[in-house]
Amino acid sequence: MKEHPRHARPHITRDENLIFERSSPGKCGVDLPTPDVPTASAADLLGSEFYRDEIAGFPEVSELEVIRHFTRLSTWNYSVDTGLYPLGSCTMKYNPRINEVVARLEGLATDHPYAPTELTQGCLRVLHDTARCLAEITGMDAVSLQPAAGAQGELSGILMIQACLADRGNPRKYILVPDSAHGTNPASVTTSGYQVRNLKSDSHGCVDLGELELAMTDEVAGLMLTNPNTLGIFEVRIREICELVHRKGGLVYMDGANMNALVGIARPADFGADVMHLNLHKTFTTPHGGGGPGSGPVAVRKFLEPYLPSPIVVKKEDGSYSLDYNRPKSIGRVRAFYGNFGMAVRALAYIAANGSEGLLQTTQDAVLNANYVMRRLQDVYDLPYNEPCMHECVLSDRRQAARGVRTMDIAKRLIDYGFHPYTTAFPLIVPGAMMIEPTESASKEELDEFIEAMRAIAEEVEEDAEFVLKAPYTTRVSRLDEAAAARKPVLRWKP
Amino acid sequence: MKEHPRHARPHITRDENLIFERSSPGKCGVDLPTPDVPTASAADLLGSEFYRDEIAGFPEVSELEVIRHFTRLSTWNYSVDTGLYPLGSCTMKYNPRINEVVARLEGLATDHPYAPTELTQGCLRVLHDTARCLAEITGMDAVSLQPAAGAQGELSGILMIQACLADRGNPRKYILVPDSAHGTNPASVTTSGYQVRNLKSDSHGCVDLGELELAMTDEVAGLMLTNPNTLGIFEVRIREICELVHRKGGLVYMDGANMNALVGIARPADFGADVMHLNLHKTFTTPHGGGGPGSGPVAVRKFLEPYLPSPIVVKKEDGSYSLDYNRPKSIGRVRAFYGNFGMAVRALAYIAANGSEGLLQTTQDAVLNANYVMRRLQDVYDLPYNEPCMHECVLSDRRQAARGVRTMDIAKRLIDYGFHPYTTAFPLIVPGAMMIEPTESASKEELDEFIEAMRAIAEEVEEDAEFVLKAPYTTRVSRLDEAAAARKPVLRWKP
Amino acid sequence: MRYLPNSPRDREEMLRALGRSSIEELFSQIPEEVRFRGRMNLPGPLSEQQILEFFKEAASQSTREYVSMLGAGAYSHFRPAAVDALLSRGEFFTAYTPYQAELAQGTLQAMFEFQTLMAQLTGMEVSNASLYDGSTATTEAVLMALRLTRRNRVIVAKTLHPEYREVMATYVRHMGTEIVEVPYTASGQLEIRALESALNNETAAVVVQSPNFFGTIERFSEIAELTHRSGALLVATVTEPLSLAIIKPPEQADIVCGEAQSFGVPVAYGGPYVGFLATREKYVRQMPGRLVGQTVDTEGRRGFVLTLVTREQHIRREKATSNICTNQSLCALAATIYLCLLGKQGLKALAEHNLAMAHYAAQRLVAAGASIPFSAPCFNEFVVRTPGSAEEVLLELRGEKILGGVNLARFYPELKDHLLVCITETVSKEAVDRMVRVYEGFANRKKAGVAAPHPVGQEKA
Amino acid sequence: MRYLPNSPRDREEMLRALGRSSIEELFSQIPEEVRFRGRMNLPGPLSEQQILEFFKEAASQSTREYVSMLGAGAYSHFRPAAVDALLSRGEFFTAYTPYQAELAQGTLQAMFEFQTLMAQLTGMEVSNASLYDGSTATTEAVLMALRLTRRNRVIVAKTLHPEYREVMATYVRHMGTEIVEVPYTASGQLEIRALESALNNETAAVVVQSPNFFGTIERFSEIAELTHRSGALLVATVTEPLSLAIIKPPEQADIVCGEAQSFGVPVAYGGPYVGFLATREKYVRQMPGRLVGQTVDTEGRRGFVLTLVTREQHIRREKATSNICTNQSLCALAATIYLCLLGKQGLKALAEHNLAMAHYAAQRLVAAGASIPFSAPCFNEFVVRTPGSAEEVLLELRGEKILGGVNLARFYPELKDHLLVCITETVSKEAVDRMVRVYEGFANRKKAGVAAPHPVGQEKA
Ligand SMILES: Cc1ncc(COP(=O)(O)O)c(C=O)c1O
Ligand SMILES: Cc1ncc(COP(=O)(O)O)c(C=O)c1O
Repeated sequence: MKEHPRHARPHITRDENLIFERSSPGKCGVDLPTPDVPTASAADLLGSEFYRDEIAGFPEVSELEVIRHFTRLSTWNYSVDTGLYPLGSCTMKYNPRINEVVARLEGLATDHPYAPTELTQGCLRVLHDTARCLAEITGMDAVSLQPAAGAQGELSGILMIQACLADRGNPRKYILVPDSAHGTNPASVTTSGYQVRNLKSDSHGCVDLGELELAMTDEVAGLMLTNPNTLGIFEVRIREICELVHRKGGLVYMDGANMNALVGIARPADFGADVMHLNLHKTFTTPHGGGGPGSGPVAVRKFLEPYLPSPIVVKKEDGSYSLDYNRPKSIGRVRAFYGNFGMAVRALAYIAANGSEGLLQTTQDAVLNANYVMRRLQDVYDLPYNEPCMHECVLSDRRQAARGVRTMDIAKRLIDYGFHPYTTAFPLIVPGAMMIEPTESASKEELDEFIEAMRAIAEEVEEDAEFVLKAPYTTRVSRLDEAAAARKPVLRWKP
Repeated sequence: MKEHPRHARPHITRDENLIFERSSPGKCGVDLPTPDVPTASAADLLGSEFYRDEIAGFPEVSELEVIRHFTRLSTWNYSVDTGLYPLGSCTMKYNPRINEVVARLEGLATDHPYAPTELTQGCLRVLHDTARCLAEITGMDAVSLQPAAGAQGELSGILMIQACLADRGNPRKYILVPDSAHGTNPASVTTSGYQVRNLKSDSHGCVDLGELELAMTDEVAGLMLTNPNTLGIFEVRIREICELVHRKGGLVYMDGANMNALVGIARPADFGADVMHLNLHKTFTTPHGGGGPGSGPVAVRKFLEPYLPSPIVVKKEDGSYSLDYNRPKSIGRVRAFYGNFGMAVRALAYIAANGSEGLLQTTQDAVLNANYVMRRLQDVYDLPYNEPCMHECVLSDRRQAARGVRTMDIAKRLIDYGFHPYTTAFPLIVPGAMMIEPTESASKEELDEFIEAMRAIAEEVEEDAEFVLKAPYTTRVSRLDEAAAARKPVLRWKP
Repeated sequence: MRYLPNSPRDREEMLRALGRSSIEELFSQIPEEVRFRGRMNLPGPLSEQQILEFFKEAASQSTREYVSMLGAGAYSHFRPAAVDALLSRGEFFTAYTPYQAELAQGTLQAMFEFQTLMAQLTGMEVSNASLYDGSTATTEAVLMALRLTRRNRVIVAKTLHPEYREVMATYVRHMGTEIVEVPYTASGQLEIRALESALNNETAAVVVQSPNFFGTIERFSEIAELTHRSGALLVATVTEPLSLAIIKPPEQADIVCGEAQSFGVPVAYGGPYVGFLATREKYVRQMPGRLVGQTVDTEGRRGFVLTLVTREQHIRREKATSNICTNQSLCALAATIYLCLLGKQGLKALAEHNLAMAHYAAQRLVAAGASIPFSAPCFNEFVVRTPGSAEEVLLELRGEKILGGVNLARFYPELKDHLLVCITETVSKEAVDRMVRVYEGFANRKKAGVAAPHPVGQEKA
Repeated sequence: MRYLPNSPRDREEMLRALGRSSIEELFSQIPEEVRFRGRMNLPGPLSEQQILEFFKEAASQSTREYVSMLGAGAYSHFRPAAVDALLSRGEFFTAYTPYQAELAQGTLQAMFEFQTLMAQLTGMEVSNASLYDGSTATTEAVLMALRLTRRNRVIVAKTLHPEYREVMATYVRHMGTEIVEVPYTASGQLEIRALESALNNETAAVVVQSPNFFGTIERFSEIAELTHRSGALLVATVTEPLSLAIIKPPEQADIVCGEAQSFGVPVAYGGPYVGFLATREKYVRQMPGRLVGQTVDTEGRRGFVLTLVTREQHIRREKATSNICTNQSLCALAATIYLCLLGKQGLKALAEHNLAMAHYAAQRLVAAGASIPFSAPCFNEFVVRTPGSAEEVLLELRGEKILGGVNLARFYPELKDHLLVCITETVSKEAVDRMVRVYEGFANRKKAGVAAPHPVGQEKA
């Protein structure tokens, strides 16, 4: 094994079995008071038909063991708090600590969704203000915070297009999705009942207007577009694209996952998008939580407002807030209650911390960082689309693949240098993609370290490709066998 | 390097320089609002005589970098949350999470010490109740929570002895301190103005009554005793010892650092101690914090109450609480305000969580664990005093020393097995001491792993002593040169 | 700006390295006509202190001084301090979805434990790693049943949470799926005869919640038998999974899904929560959502990875089993920590506590002159018929700082003057007794034929 | 009991391994006459929920609804959320003193940074890693000066925090150390002439606080010159170290010590806080408390260790420079995090904010008819003479939910009707204006010769 890279050193961690393997009968991590009411036994109250005596296999451990268990587990995770997390399309930016504090305030964290609205004005105000801010940022007219994540925002948006076109007479059959799109785009289209028509990108990685012209028939309900697209490239002909779709009676859905490139710079409503979602867990600093909870608000132009999921928060003339359920054209509910409220609290705190100037500076830093990385790596890694990038850049493993080293191998070796890998899974139009999104939360210092690591790995590939193929070397488990996991799935512990 | 031991595996950590080395001009981790009052410039208000323009060398970093800096640093620490921490005499037990919550409640965490007592009844009540509980546990009559840690409790206690004996006519000159005592004992005696007279232990590691009889002259103010002593052995002749000291006109100070062995089992006041301190950061679960804050309440019998540090919290007839400053015989203040209040909150929460039964069970578990370790290791490590132990046991490196491996080397090797070492520094009466205090917070499972590790190291010493001498192998820094650090001290960063 | 780690000097150096003279140049490809040149009308910039003040003010306009007897899919349970202490570790809450397994063993192992715990609780063989919430989990279960049976008709108990039914309707509308609702009986349970006659060989799924929206426990044996006899799948929804600690799980079902918010996730005005979906092993390849599986590394050490990813959108795109990507991982972690803390004994004791409290409250209410319309056993939630107008009872309870329940007329017009009351361990006996006194007042006035006095200083709800 | 990780079965197995049949046997060596066989009269056992309820009740009997203008050695400053988030990492708060350096590099590097920051702030060469609090730090500085000079006489400014003077008296009483107090002038500063005449060649130390207890800033040049001329050491105490961001540090002093609570440590009814002690390199071997030093590992990598431990009790025992062992490490860590967050610019801006607010308040008070007795410049704290009885002013302010200051008569009988008022960034302009209106009322009534009305529902302080 080669010497450890400069910025990362292994250190002891405690091993830890599954919690079930720590269990021992009679232990418990809580003590409960005996209820101060006359109690009949549960077995009697429920009767033998319903009464369950025990949950077989359930763990029995003390509070301390729970603390140790999850503390130990946590130390095997990489996180934004640990270092640069340049996962393309994921916008892994800093999650401010004050957000966590305000989201946990008694009142905000404890109000019940069915408490009388007169008594929950604080929560309603947060929902209302957050929606208003997002409308301002996107240029849209109305926002629903109900969708639980980006994919659900997509579904809601497509369902609104469907409802609107149905009202206009014909919901049509297809949605166009560029071949560079994120996987949720086609999946959401299917879920909505539309069929996907793939749209091939042009040689700049952008929408091919000619193709679009051809594809945009009167069976097509609209275009689902990501801008900047998943290559990090701004669709410079966006106005024309939207106009074309509109002219053909379609609507434009914009996947707003990449809004970190646009906040304060360009507003989707201004360039023709009709409906879009935002990922509060990307652009607006709500923590990703190891895979959620997120929040995927949908924003729409005025004419789509009647179709928003129900209910919506309204501000009454007297300045108070309430919930409007009387929305006959609404697509209905996409989930219970009003959305991932706790994420709205955090997003609003983030927006307010920055103000307009702060958000603009943030976007500028994000774009500057991505361009810096792209330009400083393009001599050692292939740059398939040599365009100025926005918030992220996409390189490829073309040169290294010649030596048998693929994007995933380089990613794994990056781990040994102390960095989380970039995104390897897409965009599909770039074989062996290396999708790098530093976000504004990377300092130049950290980027230089990252660039240095990437360059060092490129050298390693030249010198000893075999070595790179077996990375990582410095983690408590070495490369894991994903194929074996899928072949004979073990999805739970058994005694 | 040998294979990694079973319970510990190294994993990548990010390196991190000093915060000063991360600094770059113009960055800042806070944004402050401009004051909404008409402002004169600070330079004008203060004048050039007083005005400071900048703090040279001060860091300039963003909030994110602060989070990353200290998160990374933290991952290089071992802690109770990570695993067994069997440091003898330190009582590294579990720090309950609810304690941290209640200590941070607005009101408790924010009241000012000079706010009117009518308005701070909550804080006063916590101080009062904590003191009352500690009196109940020790059997003493009165308690002051003012001392900031054990050592200051010792000093306060000795000063009370001095004041009391002075009132009786002669403060006397010496305090007897057994040779097994913790370092703070003699140091506190000196600080109080007394001189230390060392008392040799007998062959059982206990106070030698004959020696005591001889030493306890009329120049001696009293005996400073730890029970169980630092070998973990209960002074079985404690009654006689105290009676002897009393008969000779002296008083008995008890170092209560080892109360984790006695709570619910024996009360110092009942066996003759006149004054003692407690370490809330040992016995009563306030977190050790990497070296404090602690809290070292002093508890006294009735006749010493007038000498307690001033002020004390009193409960008035109407049930309200106030501070009594009118204490003419008090030794005075030992620190500003009323002590480490936040630690009292935590200790009270711990006591209330357990109740009498819980505390007794806790003591029993602590003693059971220590005996279990002692008995399962005594065949491979020397047991200098083969007595039943209380909450800790003391082994020695005698057998391993023959191969050139000392207690500190074994301790360092233990790190590679994923455990924090035991205490190596004392008691001085055991050369090469290995002082092991598992506390009640070790499960049998974890103790078995620890015992297995200790036994494995004993084998390693036999097979390859050289190898053990260079441990640890799995930490991000290998053994550090303490001698060099002391020779030419570098105590701060310089540009 | 305090969150940004680049200094002005850093920015200059980077621009220089890019051969650019201003940051504007980096945006020059964007056509001017779509550039936004204004100042966004947003709050801020605010200092941290100001942010705290703003949200403290908002938090004060809340029901935090009230005792809540509201349930209906969102349950107030005490959250042990250890839950938040562990969730707040940056390694957990600031990590991404565990795509790079070697750097995410913490999240992965915890999710594997979550899957195991949910399988144990529900009596199913496998569970996924979370879905958005109970409503979408139920909907996904239905979609899964449609795929598995290739049928297009769903029978739903009217006692399934009304908002869950709405969500399901939104998702299936475009498919022309027929949804048939089955009414409830006087016991507050599913009307078995109605189910029987509704079932046919077009039916893909029968969806039954238990404890149902009225808090009553359903009899699954007969339901399952009928369902399976017609070749449909039985979907059991659970909104109060604490019940599973003392109530037999619907093992006869094919899919058990629902909401796990009760397990250490705050009520938080409706979200984020944590949906779950558990099923039989044979259906695993039609499951929606992420799955964590056990595997080995190159040296044979146990480790965990995301698995069966070919079901998912990032691989299968338009053919995926669901469009879900980001799920509710941190909430699932909260549930995992919570369940480990309570464990076998604690969860049972807590469930018994809830049952005892709710039972006590129901008994006292009856004694006070209210009536309990449904006769089947309940867990911690039950329906009460108010002695007098439900609105007025609620209003007077509000005067007592009690949120006295959900007015069922909102969802079931036929249940005018019925409240859905939930009593968990966060409601003290003293509060129950105070509630009962209000009912007594109404009952007495009703007997005496007097109208309720209008509570002072309270407007009508 | 939820904290205990051993199950009944574990206990049995361990007893069996020990050849014991009951746990009682493990205590058999303890003579029966000293065994406690009773049940301790203690609260509990309480569930976590009950503990929370108990302390919430206590917390409600507090001044949390009040604006505090109290300082006097304990300062209310806003604490950025990052401070507690980082302190709450178990690796920090549940670790012991870093005796095993290889497993404690986190704590050690942070302490090294603390030492550096305090040295930079105070203008000294070295700082230790914390002491209990400002009062004991000042006392330890005096003890250090006594050792260094081998003299036994200390001159103390009367404007040193009164409780610090009390602590010093407690510690030196037995040594027969003469303590001479030097009065203050009409400017609120040390009376230099009195110092001059008090100084002699027996004097070990001169102790001066700045900003002093009245909030006024001391002139150190002359004090230092006089002090050093007589061979004594100058000890400068700082209780509000935020002042050092815009006020020149007492570089002329030999020891700068005090309290760093202002830096991210909560007011918490007086503790835990964090004492500090900085000095010149040449005195380092007489310093009390822990020191962290830089060193290298066997492969030359930088690392940190506790160093110069031969000064300390665990090595030197009765000859140690202090008896201190456990210090205030976590509070020092809080200060380190806080100072890194604010940094060079933030700390300065905050100090300027405090200065501006206090200056504004003082000006407005004068305009309202109060007087400011001391003429020297202040930082965020100043003395005001109340127009009427100080008790009554405070009481009326309490009616406004304002804690209006510390009544100085308590410590300085000559300063009847004088309040020590502290205005930090936690006090809004609105609150200051409200305070001023109360003063105006008193001033007007005084002019008109009317007594203050007794505020309703308030007893006298
Ligand atoms: C471009 C793009 N679109 C959509 C999504 C889906 O968002 P979510 O994961 O919140 O459902 C993502 C992120 O995963 C994305 O990167
Ligand atoms: C036996 C004994 N006495 C006294 C002390 C001193 O207590 P503290 O560190 O709280 O000053 C300790 C702990 O360090 C100890 O173990």
